[in-house]
Amino acid sequence: MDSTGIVIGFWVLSGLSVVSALLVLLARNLLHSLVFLVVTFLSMAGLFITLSADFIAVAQILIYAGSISVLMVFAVMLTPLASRDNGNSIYLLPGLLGGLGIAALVGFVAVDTDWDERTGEGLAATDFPGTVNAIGDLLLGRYVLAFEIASVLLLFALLGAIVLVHDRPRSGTAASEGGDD
Amino acid sequence: MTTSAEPFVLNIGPQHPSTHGVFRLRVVMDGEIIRDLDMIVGYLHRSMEKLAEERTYTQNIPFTDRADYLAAMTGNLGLAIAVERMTGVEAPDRAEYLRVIFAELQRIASHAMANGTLISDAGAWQTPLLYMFREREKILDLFEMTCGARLTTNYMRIGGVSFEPPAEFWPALQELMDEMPERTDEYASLLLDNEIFLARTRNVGIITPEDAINGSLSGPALRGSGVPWDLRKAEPYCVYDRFDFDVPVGTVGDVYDRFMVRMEEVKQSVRIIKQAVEQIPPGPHKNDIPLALRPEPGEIYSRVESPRGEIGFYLVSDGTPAPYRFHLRSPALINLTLLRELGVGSSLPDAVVTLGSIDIVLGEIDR
Amino acid sequence: MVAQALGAALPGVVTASNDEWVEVAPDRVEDALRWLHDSDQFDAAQLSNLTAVDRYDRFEVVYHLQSLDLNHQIALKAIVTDHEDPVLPSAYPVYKGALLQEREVFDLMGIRFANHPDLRRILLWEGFPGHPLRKDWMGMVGGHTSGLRGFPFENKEAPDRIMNAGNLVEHGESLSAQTRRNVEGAQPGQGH
Amino acid sequence: MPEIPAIDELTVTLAHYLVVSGLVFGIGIVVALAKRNAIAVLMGVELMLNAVNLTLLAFSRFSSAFAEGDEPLSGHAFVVFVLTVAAAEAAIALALAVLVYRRQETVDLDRVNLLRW
Amino acid sequence: MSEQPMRRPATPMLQQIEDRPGVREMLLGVPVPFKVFGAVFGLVGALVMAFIGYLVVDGRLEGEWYDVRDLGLAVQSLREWLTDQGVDHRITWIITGSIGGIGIMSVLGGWLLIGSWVERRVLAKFQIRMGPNRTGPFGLLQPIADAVKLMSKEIVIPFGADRFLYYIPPVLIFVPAMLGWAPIPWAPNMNYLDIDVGVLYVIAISSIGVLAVFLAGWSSNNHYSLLGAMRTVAMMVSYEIPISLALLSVVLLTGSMNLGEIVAWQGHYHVWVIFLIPFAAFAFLFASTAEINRTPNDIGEAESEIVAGFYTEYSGMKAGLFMGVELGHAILVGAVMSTFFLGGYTFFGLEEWVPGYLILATKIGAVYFLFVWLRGTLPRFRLDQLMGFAWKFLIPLGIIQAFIVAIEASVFARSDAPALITLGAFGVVNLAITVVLVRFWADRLGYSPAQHRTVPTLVSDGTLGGLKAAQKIRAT
Repeated sequence: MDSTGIVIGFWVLSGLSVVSALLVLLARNLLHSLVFLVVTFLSMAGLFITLSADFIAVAQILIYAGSISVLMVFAVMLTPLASRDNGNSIYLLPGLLGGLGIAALVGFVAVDTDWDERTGEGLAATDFPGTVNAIGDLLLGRYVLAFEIASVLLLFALLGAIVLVHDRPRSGTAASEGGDD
Repeated sequence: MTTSAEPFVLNIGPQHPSTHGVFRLRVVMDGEIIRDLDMIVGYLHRSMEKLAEERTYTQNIPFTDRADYLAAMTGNLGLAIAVERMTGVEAPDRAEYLRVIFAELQRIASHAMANGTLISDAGAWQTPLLYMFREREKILDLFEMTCGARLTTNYMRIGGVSFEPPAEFWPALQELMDEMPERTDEYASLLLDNEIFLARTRNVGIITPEDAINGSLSGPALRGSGVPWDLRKAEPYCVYDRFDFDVPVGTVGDVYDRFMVRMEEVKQSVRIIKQAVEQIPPGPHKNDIPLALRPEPGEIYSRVESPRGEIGFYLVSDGTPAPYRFHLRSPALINLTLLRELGVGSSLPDAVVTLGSIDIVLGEIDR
Repeated sequence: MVAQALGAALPGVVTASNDEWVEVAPDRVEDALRWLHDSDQFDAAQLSNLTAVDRYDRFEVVYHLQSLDLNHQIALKAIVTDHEDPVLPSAYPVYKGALLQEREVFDLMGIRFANHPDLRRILLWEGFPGHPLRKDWMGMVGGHTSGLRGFPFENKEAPDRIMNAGNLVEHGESLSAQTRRNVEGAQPGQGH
Repeated sequence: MPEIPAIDELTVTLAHYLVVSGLVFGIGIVVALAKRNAIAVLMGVELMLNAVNLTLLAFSRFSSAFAEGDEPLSGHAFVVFVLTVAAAEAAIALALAVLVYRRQETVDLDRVNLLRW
Repeated sequence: MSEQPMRRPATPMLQQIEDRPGVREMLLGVPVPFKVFGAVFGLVGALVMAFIGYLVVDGRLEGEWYDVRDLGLAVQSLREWLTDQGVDHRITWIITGSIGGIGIMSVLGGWLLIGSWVERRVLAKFQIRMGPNRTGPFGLLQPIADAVKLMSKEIVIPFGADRFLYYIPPVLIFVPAMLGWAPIPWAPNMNYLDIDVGVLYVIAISSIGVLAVFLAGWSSNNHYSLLGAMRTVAMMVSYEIPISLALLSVVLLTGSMNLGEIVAWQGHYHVWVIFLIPFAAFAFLFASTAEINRTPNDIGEAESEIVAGFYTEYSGMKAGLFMGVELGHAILVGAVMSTFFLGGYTFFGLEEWVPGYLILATKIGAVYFLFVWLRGTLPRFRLDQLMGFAWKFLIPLGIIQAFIVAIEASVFARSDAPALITLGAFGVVNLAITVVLVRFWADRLGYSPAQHRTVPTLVSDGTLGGLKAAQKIRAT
């Protein structure tokens, strides 16, 4: 038994996410498409909430809308005017074909397959009241190895990014050190 | 940190909070770093030197008000002394003392303005500025009660001063002089122990004494970099040789030293004024000079120590009541000689603070 | 004495001199300045002031040098006779302080300084007609002649008439005090 | 074949979420393949990752095909890992984009052809 | 006339200032009806307060809907009553939710208006000025006048601006400033959004504003705006990490990410977290000043360098929105600060008597006054100094602090000693560790406070001169 709010929320948010994802594809300006990408992220977070995954929703907002979009902003600003357009490349047609094919495939499978899915009471049973503790137990219990590996991955990604972008003391990095008067 | 990858041109001013007037800096910036800097002045140019050629020497005194409108007294004093040296007119003794008193009051007011705006450039949101304006207001009130004008005081005249201070001037002056030391201590407690202010001003915009001398700097900008040069002592013009005061000089030559030199000069001015108030003799405040003041054909370069430095007057006379050539050596303009060398390579906030520490007055730069 | 020393050191530089200034040959200004700047005897460390005077047929460029250590001043003059296109070697190689002063002289007086780093107008805008401090500058509407044409308050009979005789009042009782008293008398309730 | 749950009886089933995620995934593929700009390609990848997250969460909520004692919140844990990897991948990819721009003065993937024979 | 001339003000302006009536004269000048109304109002208020005190003492107020100490109870009882009337639960939720939302929104509007007035008046008092005192009593209506003025101004769109992106930021930056208020608990039952991930929610919401700032700067087609946007974005991204670390240590100590539970923990142990983890409190305060562009970290809109930063090109009510958001951010940070570190709505048992939301409002006002005080006093840092402070100082020490707090939390969970003793020991230990660490780290960074105050050397008559004299002086 879904409450009306969840149904309305699903339809609004799914429509919003799909439309803004399309606009990411269609926007001329790269920053416009970045804005639409952020809209997609936020509506995705809303969909997560309709799936009663509050922790994941907030983490989605924090990581995607908060951090990754800002990273992209920096990338756009650090690679100036040459890269402000959002043009299509020669692979447009194969891309369209592949995308449509996969979308159609997934849609067909989703509709065609006879999922044994929770409904009614079973669904109400999985209205996870608070997912934080359970996720914490999982991450530090069953998936602790993956958790550690992920942390190491993050650390090395950080170091790798620094090593990649760090330019030899050019002019202009003079002011970046300092801070101790 | 380099926030943007490609250099771009930034026009600071003519209308900008930190250019102290219609002063324009055209900087080429790479992120936060200034790659090139060009100063554009002249928005306030009134061609005083041309206009002065068709007014008599007395009529030219108001121009010196409008030139350095933050230190009108010293401007008047410079012209008056130049004309007196040219014509041999003498000023009575009381007038000399009054000149010293008002010039030093003007110095206190101007230094208060300069330091306040410097701190405002450093980012303190106007509080120290308005603290320093408190003393400046009192000094301008003294000017007003003496000669009726607060800013463009056409006070120093050839052969004396225009008015005798009224009866209530002296107690007010005494009150101000008595409270000045605690005020300066208040500023010290507000600013000089402030880590942020120190971090912003120390080792920023360093001028070596060699550059300062070779670049014709003068005034606090010269003394801040450690050169003990003060016209009040080098060639005492009024009765400055009768007073006992010191010349503060900085050690490093950075913004903080210029700031501190001004703060110390305020104390020295208070000393001078106290001595002058004690020694001032009775007598006339102005000698009677002929209306048509005709110097012998010749020329003179006479200078006094303005709050910004050496403000000099190069007068050429051809025997008529008007100067044949009237040149005002503007310290504020010439102190900007090293601005480009100071600015290029530094970051934008440092350049702003450095410009504030040089203490420009656009009326004097553009004239 | 500056003249003798300079003439002895650089023969042919000093063209004329009196006890106020030394007049040097316009093409050797830089040498004279450099010698004065380097000499221990005069130690002209600072270019205090640089300006020019228009004498209708020639320009006098005046350098006021000063020595801070020895505390004395030296006035140099360079006469540029070409009134149409005056050119003079720049003092910038010797004195950085000449940067803006020479720009100002070029702007207002029209004297070009050779090998000046950037010789542009500083106070007036590019394309301003003429150089206003020249005596023959006719840039203003309706023409403009320099100098004081007639002196309105002058009394030809008694040229030494006392100036602003009306202002003189007895000591300790200035005009401002009188006026303030009148003002406060006019509006009661003020004053304590 | 079981009919799609009708919309008028106001229920949202697993299929709805899967269709939405499929659409977003397809759009992501198109963006990732068809864009010339490296950063735009990265956007496409992020879209795909989001679609996968949606799928995982939908399954963990709706699907009752769990073994006994199996934790229905495993999907959430997977999503956490996906987010982590996405962050790392974004950092590295954008660093690469900036580096490529510094070297090649362009981020146009068609013109970055160092590996061409 | 004046027999002592020195007591006469020098100018008519000073005369006016001296003749200006003080607060006492103003109060005496209040017309009689107002006086009567005030008296009656105060009397009634005193009676009501006495009655409430009686009820509280009598203990018959627990959980009743008319318990003004906790308006959440009233809403709950209203919800139950509606459900008893057989109203559909969706309608019930909508009604109660809208009541709460309207309450929060109205409180915020009041905050914004009062806050700007308070800021201007307090700054004026700092700066020996009068401040706004013409519009209404004590200038209280000045914010409304400003708002009307801003709304009636023309909205200029700069040439070459990106129209689409130019319109988004004023709204996009306003939304998080409003949403951030949702999980703040005003009283035991009085938080609008009672979620377990409240801390994450706060951080996530605050991280959205970055994009708005950047879009504002980029779409204005102005170099000042771009510089300000880049500065602000770089600083916000850097300073989110110290904020997260500080909040993380609080979460570790209190063992919950629910803001209500954090406040309840502090109320239960009668201790504020700021006493337990002073470094976290300091880091949060400093980093939040950087996060919301307040002095001494307002380099994003540094007036003396880049005119107004990222909203230089905005005019009219758009700029007004930015300014209002700046003020609202300050108040929101005050709320978060007092919720996490200052015990929220609890005040050592006083919340039994005084409504909790009043206590929280008082704390918010105190933190806000601290912000205004800083703004009126401190100069501004430089961008590289701020970055260095964040990356070299706050983040490493924050990580160390978080580790220490984790250890302490586990100890606290296991120890059966009296809680106050354990927590007091934690506070002392943390303070000591913080002091030692800060000194050690400062020495490592090569910063020693003893090096300051170079007073200029005074030169008397003898040694005047130029370069030689300068070298002589420098030698001595």
